[in-house]
Amino acid sequence: MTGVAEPVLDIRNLRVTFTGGAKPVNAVDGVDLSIERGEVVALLGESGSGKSVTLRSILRLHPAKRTRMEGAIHVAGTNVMALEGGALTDFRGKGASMIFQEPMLALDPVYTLGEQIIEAILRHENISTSEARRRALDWFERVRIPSPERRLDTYPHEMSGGMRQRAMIALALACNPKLLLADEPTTALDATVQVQILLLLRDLQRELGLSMLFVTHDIGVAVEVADRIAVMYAGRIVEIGSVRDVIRSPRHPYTLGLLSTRPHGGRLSGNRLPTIPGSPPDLANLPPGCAFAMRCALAADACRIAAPEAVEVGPGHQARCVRTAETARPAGAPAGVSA
Amino acid sequence: MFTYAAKRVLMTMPIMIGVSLVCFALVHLAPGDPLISVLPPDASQAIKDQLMVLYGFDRPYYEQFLRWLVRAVQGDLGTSIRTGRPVAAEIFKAVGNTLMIATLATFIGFVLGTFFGFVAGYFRGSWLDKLASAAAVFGVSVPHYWLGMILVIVFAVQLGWLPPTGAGPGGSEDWRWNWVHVQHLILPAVTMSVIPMGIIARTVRALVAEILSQEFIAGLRAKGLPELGVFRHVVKNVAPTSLAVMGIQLGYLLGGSILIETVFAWPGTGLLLNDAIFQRDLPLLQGTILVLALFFVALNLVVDVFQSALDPRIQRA
Amino acid sequence: MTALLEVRGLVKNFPVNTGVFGRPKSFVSAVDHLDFDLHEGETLGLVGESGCGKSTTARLLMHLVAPTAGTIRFEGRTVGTSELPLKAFRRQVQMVFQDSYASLNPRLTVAESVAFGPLVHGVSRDEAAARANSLLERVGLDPARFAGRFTHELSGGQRQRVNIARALALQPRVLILDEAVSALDKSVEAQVLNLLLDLKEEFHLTYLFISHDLEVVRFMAARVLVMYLGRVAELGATEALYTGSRHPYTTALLGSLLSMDPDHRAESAPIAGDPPNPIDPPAGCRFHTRCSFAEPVCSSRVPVLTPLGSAHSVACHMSEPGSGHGCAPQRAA
Amino acid sequence: MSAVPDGVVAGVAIARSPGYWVTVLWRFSRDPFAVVAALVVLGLIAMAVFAPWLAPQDPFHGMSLRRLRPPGSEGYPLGTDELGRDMLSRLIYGARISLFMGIVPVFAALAVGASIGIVAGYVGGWTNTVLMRTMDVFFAFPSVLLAVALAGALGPGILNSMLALTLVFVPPIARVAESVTTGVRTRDYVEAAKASGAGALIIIRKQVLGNVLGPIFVYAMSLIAVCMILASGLSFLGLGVKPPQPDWGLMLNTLRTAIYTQPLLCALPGLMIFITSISFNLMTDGLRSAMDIKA
Repeated sequence: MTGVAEPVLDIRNLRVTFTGGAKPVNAVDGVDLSIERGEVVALLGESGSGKSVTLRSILRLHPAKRTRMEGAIHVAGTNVMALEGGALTDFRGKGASMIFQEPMLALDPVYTLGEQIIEAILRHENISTSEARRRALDWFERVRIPSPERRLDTYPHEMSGGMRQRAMIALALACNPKLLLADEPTTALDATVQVQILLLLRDLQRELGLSMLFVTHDIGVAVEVADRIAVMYAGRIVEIGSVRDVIRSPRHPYTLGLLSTRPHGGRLSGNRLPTIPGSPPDLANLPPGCAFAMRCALAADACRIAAPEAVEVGPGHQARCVRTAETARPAGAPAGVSA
Repeated sequence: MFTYAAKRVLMTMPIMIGVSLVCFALVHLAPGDPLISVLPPDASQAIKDQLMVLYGFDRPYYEQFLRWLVRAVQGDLGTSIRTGRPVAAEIFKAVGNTLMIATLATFIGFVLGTFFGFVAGYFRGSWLDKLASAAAVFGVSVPHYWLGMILVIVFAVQLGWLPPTGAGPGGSEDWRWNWVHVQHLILPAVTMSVIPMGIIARTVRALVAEILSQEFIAGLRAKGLPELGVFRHVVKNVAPTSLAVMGIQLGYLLGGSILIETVFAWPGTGLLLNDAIFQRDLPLLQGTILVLALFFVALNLVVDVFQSALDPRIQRA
Repeated sequence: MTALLEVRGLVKNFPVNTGVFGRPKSFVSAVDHLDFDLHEGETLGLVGESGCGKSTTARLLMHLVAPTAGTIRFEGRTVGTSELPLKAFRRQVQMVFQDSYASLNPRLTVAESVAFGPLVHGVSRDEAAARANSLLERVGLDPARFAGRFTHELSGGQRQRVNIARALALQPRVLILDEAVSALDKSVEAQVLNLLLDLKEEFHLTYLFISHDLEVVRFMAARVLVMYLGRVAELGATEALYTGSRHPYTTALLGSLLSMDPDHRAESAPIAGDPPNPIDPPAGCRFHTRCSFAEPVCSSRVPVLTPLGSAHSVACHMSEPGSGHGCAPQRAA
Repeated sequence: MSAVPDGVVAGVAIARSPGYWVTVLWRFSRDPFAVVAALVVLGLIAMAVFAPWLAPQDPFHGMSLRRLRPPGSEGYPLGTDELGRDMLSRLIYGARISLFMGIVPVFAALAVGASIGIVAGYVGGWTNTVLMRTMDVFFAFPSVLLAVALAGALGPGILNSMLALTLVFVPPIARVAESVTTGVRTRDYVEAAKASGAGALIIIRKQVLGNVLGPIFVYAMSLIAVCMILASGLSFLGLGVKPPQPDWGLMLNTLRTAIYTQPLLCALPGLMIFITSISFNLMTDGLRSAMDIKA
């Protein structure tokens, strides 16, 4: 036993390149991230920012032939990049497991939910089928599925969206994984159902002391579940810090922009939303410097030459920006955003 | 489930009636005198008229059709002009013979086809895919009657391993399940199997590739299933459609056996059809086509109901 | 304000599950007795969860699906009759679809898609092309670069701009925006919302803004109509409704909004369960199965849309005088 | 994809992207199997067209003294048939009727079937039910059976068997056309076109056809191989081409008696049918994957 607790997840300089197309696509471009035991980190970003790719890398779900992965990933001491064959499949579902965005697509349509959960349990535990079924039923009760006994024998398409996602959560937790990965688990759900699932995840997380990496594009969702938020843009984490720091005093111009473009509250007549101009860069054709520079009002020459290093802007709060001095509050209106 | 089957049966009724109508009309498309094959060229008009009345050819078409239909429903397909025997009995015997090679051919085709299909779908883009796909393209491209001839040349004429034609000693009248007879099955069945092999291989390849690209495959891997476990799921997803294709292929072989049976002189429905056409034996022609088409319709129905029972996604209300 | 578009008693049932003899056994009750007015120059928000009939309403208004019952009047003339033939109506009312990719023909260039409407209405080829180019310019797409492109070469935001240009090509007075920004990233969504505000001013447009996102509706709309399982739950001026909702469903929907404040996270879910299946919806008030105030009357009688003030009405037994619900006000003497 | 300037509209120089079919052709050209197959098909068609110039001898003139010479005989590189006619010349001339009978019925069926299917798919409702249930009746016959039955009923001959084959291929093409059209009809862009006030004919012409003709055409192309095999099969049975016309299927039939004496000779006409049908199949496969732009 060492004094310092080992992080549950430790990612060092992860790079993921998809080589299947005409040009290699740099989906993840040097990500460092660690999650402590019992901690929830939200990976926040828009489509194409590399957040889901990062998440799937942890289970090595990308097709090996068309993907180049570099860097180091450790989950509770296990070197994930070195796992092969049976060791890799042992790790998946047990070391780390995953909740998908669309349970309708992520569950096999021709097997019942019970069969799919029992299959996962039997894969990792040496117990009888009836024991596994009891365990599955127990998980159905814990994710608060009404009449769980009956629901175990239904097919995915026979359930409503919220119930399917609960079943997906039961499946992911069935083998007591050390790390839970969630890929936009509430995006496909209605607002009234989304809250229920978020609360369920938070309760289970507290109860079981889960460590969780939660990918989302919705800041509100991230605020609701996370201890820390990591903001991704064009394959890099541009800002990371506690929820309070990132939401109340964002220091990267992209985070600032993202927070202010959200319509909230009513609109006074004639008001327009602040926007980030332009659109995200082409991942097959990234500029040499900061990928956000071409949309950034604060961009200087230095931004376009080399990718900025992470700057410590507070305790545990970092931003990959050379102009963090300018983004510090209380400078009135948030900078880096054109109205 | 039962409602679904009942609904399907009901939906099939108009098709069956349409099929009967087509079978009936088909024969009346035929130019020339329907009695040409039984009458001597110098037959008197009186005899001609007498026979016309006997076979019912003198009545209006709709009446002929209705009479024919009513009798067909009762299992009476008329009398063969050429042999004078009941058409139903002739067809019954021939259907049995055709069913024998068609079933064997479908089985061989299904086994090989699913194998090639899975290999090609799993290793899409690799040389294994190219090889398996080549086998599939061969299956759907080769003129099977020609392939039959080639096989006869190689295995019967050159190597002398298998008999070239026929159904063995005593023909189909004296069929036994022994090697002397069974070896007559091999060449026709293998020849016939290339078409279902090709079609099933192509279908399975496309299905496997499509299923492997779905998100739930990532879901299965994420929960730690090894490739063999994932494969089991792929099989269960592919099964309903590929079994349905197999069933329909059996129907195609039954109806399309004429070319193979001609090459191998196999005494099945195809040979019967061939005789009926060239001897202008209209009742026999009509009856054979009707039985084969209705068989195909019924088979489609069974396949459909079976598929819906197998696939939980299909609404069975 | 005059009502530009009046919707009265709109009903749409989709048959499902035909029986043995082809008779439908059950219906999806997608829209059930919908009444509302759209006033000239306003933005009316239409909110609700999946399956509440928002998109069906949009398609009914455009007559893309035939209503089971009900009438739609434009400037007092009944649509689809000799008073106002469909083609003339569709020149006045246009629609932007949610799926920006599926709503553009993959075989046509951007300019061809935009020019299609004017050509159909007899505008000359040159005039239509010129109109397409100027609209593309107006929605922020340089025609020199974009007019000759195909759908798959554009980003989601660019495609939705093309769809907006296409809808404007007939110079309509009303635009139905069916989840027009829902599929876009937040930063792009803001750009498109601003564009919609600018266009409304410039072309004096009236919007029916359909969305599941309450924040966006609050930003865009002056009045909001809340739908639940095909029926109107509540209708009112945006701020009045957002701050003083009277229907338990509206309250629950607003309560499901995430706080954005790390110190005030959600404590409990405002309502449990998923929206019920619109096939065979609950009898009486369709919300009673999820409502914590439900009483026997709620499951037996359909609540009437009751006016509460000048511009606020609600379909709830608790607000309907003499409805028999314990919380209902007494009937006025 | 490079943008090429494509003129000026309303004072704006428009950069136009290469169209769909240009892209398809470019993708097709990168598939070696498909390109080789397409070249073989072109070669066969050229052979049929230029048969009189290519054939070394008269395909109808036979010498009973030189019957059934094996391939490689002097003056007869591919031997002679059962009536002593030059095989090479007959195979070259055979391409004319064989290709004609393999291709023309499919195109005739394409015209009829696509019209039926597109109308049924776009109009829907009762029109669809009546048209498609009628097609189902013909679909209830296995294709070989229907072709043989029709050809048998109509009597042997090129015209009759082509008519029979056309009738065989109308229902499957109509079915594919109907399902593709139904799929396109419910797409949002067709709804948008309706919402702009366009009538059915304009929508079919401008919005639907461009998206359905491609898949229907590719499906019809894939039927050419089937039609080749069926047409030759009919001739092989004696229901198609009548002697002494040179046709591969008929040659296969008449040479059957020589199976024991000259097996190689008998195999030649079938080989031609095989080469033609596999080339059409590979070409169609290539075209289909070239049109699947998403991949």
